[in-house]
Amino acid sequence: MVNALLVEGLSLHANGQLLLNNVSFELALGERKGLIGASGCGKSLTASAICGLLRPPLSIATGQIILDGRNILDFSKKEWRAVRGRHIFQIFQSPGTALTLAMRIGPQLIEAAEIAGVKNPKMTAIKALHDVELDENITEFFPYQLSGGMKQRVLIAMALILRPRILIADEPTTGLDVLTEYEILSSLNTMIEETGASLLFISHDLRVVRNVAQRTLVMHEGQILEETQVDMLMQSSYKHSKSLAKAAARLVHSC
Amino acid sequence: MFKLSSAARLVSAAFLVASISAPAFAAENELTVAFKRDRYSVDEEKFTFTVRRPAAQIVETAVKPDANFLPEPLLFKSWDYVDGVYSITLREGVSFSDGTPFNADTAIAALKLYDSGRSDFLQIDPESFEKSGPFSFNFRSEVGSSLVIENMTHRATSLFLTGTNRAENPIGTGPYLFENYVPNQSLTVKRNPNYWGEAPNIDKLTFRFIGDDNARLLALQNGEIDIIGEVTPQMLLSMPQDGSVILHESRPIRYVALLANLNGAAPFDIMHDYKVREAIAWSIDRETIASVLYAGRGIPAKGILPGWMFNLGDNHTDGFGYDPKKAGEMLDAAGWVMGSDGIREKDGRKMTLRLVAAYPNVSSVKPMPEMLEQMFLAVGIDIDLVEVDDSGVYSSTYLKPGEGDLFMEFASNNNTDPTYLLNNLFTTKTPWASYQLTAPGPHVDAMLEQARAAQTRDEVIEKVRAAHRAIVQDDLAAIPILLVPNFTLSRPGISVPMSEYADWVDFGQVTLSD
Amino acid sequence: MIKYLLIRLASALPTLLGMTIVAFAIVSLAPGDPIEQELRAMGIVPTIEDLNALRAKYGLDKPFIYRYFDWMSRAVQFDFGTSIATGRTVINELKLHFPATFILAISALFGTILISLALGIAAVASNQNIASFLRALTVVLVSIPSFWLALILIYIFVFYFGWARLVGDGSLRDLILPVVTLSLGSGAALGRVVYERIRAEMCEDYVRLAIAKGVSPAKILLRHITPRIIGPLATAWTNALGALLGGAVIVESIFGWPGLGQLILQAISQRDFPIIQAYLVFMGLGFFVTSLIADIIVIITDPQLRRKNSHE
Amino acid sequence: MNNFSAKKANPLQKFIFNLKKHSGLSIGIIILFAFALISLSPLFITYIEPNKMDLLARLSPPSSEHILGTDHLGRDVLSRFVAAVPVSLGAALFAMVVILAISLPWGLIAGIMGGRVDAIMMRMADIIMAFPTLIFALAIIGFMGASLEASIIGVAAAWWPSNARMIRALVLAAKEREFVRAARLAGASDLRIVFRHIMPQILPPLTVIISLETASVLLALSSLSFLGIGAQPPTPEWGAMLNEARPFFNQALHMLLVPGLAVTLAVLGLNLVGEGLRHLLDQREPYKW
Repeated sequence: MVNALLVEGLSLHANGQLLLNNVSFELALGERKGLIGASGCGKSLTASAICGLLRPPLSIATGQIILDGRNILDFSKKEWRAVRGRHIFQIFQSPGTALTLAMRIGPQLIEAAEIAGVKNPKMTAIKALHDVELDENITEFFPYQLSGGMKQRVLIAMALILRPRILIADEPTTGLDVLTEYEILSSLNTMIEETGASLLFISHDLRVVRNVAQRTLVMHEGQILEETQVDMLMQSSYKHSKSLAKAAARLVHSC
Repeated sequence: MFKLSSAARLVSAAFLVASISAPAFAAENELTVAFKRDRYSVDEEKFTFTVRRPAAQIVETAVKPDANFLPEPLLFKSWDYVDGVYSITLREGVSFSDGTPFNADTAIAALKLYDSGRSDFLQIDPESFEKSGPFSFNFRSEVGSSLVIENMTHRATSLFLTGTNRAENPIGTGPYLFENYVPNQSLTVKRNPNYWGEAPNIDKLTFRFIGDDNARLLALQNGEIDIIGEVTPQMLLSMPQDGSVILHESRPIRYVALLANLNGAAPFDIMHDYKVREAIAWSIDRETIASVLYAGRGIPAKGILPGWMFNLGDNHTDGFGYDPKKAGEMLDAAGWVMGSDGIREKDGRKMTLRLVAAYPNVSSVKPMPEMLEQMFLAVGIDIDLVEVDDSGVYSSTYLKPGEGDLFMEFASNNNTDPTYLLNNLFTTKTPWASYQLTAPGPHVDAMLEQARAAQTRDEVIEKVRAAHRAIVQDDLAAIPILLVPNFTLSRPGISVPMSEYADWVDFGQVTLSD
Repeated sequence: MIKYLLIRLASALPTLLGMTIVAFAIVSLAPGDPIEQELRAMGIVPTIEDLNALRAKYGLDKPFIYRYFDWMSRAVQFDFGTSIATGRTVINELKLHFPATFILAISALFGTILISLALGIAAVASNQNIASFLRALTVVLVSIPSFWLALILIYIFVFYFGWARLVGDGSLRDLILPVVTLSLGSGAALGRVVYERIRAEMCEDYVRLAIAKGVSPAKILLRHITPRIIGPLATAWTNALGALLGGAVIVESIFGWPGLGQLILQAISQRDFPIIQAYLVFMGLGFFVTSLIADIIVIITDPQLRRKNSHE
Repeated sequence: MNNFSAKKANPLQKFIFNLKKHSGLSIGIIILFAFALISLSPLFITYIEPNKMDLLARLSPPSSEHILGTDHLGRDVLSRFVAAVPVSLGAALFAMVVILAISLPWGLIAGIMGGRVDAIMMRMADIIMAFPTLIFALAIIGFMGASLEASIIGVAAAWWPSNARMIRALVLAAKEREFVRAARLAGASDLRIVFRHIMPQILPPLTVIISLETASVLLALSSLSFLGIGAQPPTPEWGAMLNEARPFFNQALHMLLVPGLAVTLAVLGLNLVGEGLRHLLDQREPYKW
């Protein structure tokens, strides 16, 4: 298996406080992997660190993130820009605010298509919308005219256009109803299948992770506890892993 | 609009250059004179106000003041006053700049204008004009005044050609012609080629209006203007001493004095006591003030009218020296004893005097108020200093309601009528209602009434002399400080023929030596 | 849009009316008799009857309410009476002085916008050290009083180098120093606003997405951030016009620039009531119009507002 | 495991740490502290009486006798500068107190009552805000006659409406917070909500506003004094000192520099403190691109 991404000994500080402690994991080409943990355990921080989106006072203390054999933490701003979008892309947990409010959907997608360097940006954008089962006339809409689920699908369409080698999805279904959640996840699956990207799927909800990935990382208080099969989590020796699995089971049961 | 006007200026400048370069013309000499305020008004009804300094180059008066401030002939060749009737003989061979001859008809028409104005300054009976020849006529004063000719020396009484628009194109007999006027910015006049009198030295005069005192001085230092017509003591203090700015002065004429509130209600009643007024008069170090301010050109004053004026003489008043000890004793005698904080008090009341500075504005005397404050503090008088840069506020907020103990004024008898100043400032019947509180009382009223009713000039002067002594010595309604010349400043190479009265400084007769 | 404008105008009517009352009252209730002052300054001896006649002529003898309604009924026809000091109509006086102030204020506004954008964007875009320096510079520039700055500029450029004139003739070359004086301070103040605005936007999620997409900084600024901040900035800039008009009073007096500032300072010292009243009303109106323009820009740049207004 | 839970720093250490991080704020505090010290210094140091004239030593440059030189009347510039600290800063602070005394209740009442009361109160504020502030202050001074008191009143009259608007905006934001709503639903009285819930919330941003507004008020007051319609001579006040210095700037630059720098530094101090506080309150950091 070839590594698409290798994270080694990543530690993160803010104001003298250690937030990520020696995080290491790898993601193979075309692999889909979950990253679960309780809220505030450092999942989103890990994602931000990989995408170079940390802002002060957060800073990386030690470790490396290897992409294509190069440590991206050493990258200049320009090199980062070349990597983002086409190599690594992230969709965020807050679709409501992630899209630029003052821009129509069309130009925002076309902008992505231009970055991806496709021949016909407009057609590519429309095709991507179709792929996530959205009508093409929403290119004329502003974000405020769309529902939360539609916005998240626009983000997935954006990922489709960019065709990143690694996609990080950070809680893409948070705050959405179950039906919409299902639609989003299937769009995401479509996207991964079509582009063959590696996926790091971040969630606090094992139930959701199960829909997209077989293996998952378990994070607790800034540390990776283990990497395991999603289905094996119930049998984990870590009590935090177990409680995550139990919470998911209870939710399923109550439905 | 703004761009348009500058474009127009450019075009006219181009034409000017073209017209000059065509014939072999002697270089035009031009002069730019800066004044504080634009007093040129275009309101026809207010035309008595229009002929201020700049416009005075276009229109002339009937008579002008001579060195002794007596009227001397200008457009009037001679005059006579007998039993209430004035007989006038006009100068012949004079014409208005549009060619209209100046004669008895046009002169009468011009003088009659002064009755159609709101303010009947000359007090001529308009029905009394009687033409007695092509260049002579008679008239009466409607109030029986013998001082009508004296009042005609005021530049506000210039004679216009009637029947034209005086606002937009004033036509007079003067040495200059109206050329251009930009309100609040500049007024330009050019030489009248057909002037009846001695031709002026300067071909073109531009009067610039620059409100800010410092900007006027800086502009002169920077070579942007040639002459400053209105000079303040601050400007003289800060004037460079390297010869780059030249000071021109007249004889001392303006007085700086403290008018005392003689009729004020509490708390402004301290000045009722003559001893307090005298103590104040003795506590002013006039020599020091004179040496520091006005470039050392002012002189310690014994009165508010200079001795040379009307041949009044210096000896009818004694003046006050500088003797803080004597001042202190006088205050002690008046019951004002020194308190522990260095301020005198009487019956539990602190000796705090409000000094309102100044008429016409504080910049005309600054920084004298601060200097006086220190001098008064030295004899135990606390000064509440109010500086006013607005003669309207000065008179309506402080003077008229009597809200002050001492009022600093910088003014002069800018008129050849010897009773003019004293009558307006120190009588209970003053037409300037604000000045009720400085009137010493009926005895001074009577003196000035007699002076104005006197039928010979000598008699007038005699009464004025007595009234003046009463005001500045015996009653101390005015505590004199300095007598100051009239100043102008110029760049080097300019000689300005000065006059004691600012309106009579003749900028057309300026000589250029470079 | 037109409907919105009409609503906006109608809702502003009480404010405008209140403004005229305030403008009229401030001046009319002030002490100081312009007539007497004028006569005294001329050395003219009026009788009581003369004074009363002049007061009646300028309507100064009537009660306040009567004078207000009389004044308003003429003011709506742009007749603000006659200047007591000069005898020209007030409208004429304003026309005479307005162009100079207009040019000064507009140039200063232009300078302000340029300086604020330059300082703000440079502070956002450059590296840590330059950014701290620029922000320090901004705070210092904001703190320098304009009149002091003017004097220092005069000292340097008029006296030391002799590059500029002090009392010009109102040509464009004489505009440079006053405009620099006016726009440095307000440009810095607004540079701070620009900086804060962009910074605030840079904390937003949509910027994070744009970065994740790989969009270049210039494009993020132009395409994503600009439409969001242009409305608030337009409001700040037009509000700055008010400050510039206030500052113009000081700067015009120092540089002898023949504008409305000179007119109003002189009018205050001469108690020239009609001028002061009209000046206040015009400043208020000018301010009102500029804030209206700002509102329109805000609506045009905010799709949500634009839609709301076009559908209403 | 324990090493990543925060070590509890004591408050003083934390404050000093914050000051180091916010160098602008600390410089601002140092400047204001220095002005406070200077204004108190006459209690310990004997200065030359600020109004005492030495007419023979007019316009003299800095020397051992007159450390900052003398002015056009031979008064000591240093002692006038020192004597002006409580006057200039005091006037600005007093004006700010007046502004707050009007705008705080105005903004609070308008924000809390809402509806018609709010509309009417804001309309009234708008009327005054329709005039450029300095021009409105000028008009008020024209009404009252030039004096320091008149300029304070003029500035306060022109400045309160915008402050009232800002305070109202703060109140509205605070009112929407969950716990204020909860308190309201729980039947707490308006007065209690104001003092227990709203005031504590708006106080920090209000501090920022006060600091920045005091800076602009100080600038306005010194501008008016400079125009000769604020503090009246011989009162030592920086703007008035600059007004007096103007004619002499070619001969005695020190007369111009001392009060000018004083105003600039004081305004700078206030601005730095205001800006610094704002940054302390808003800890959000922008994304790096």
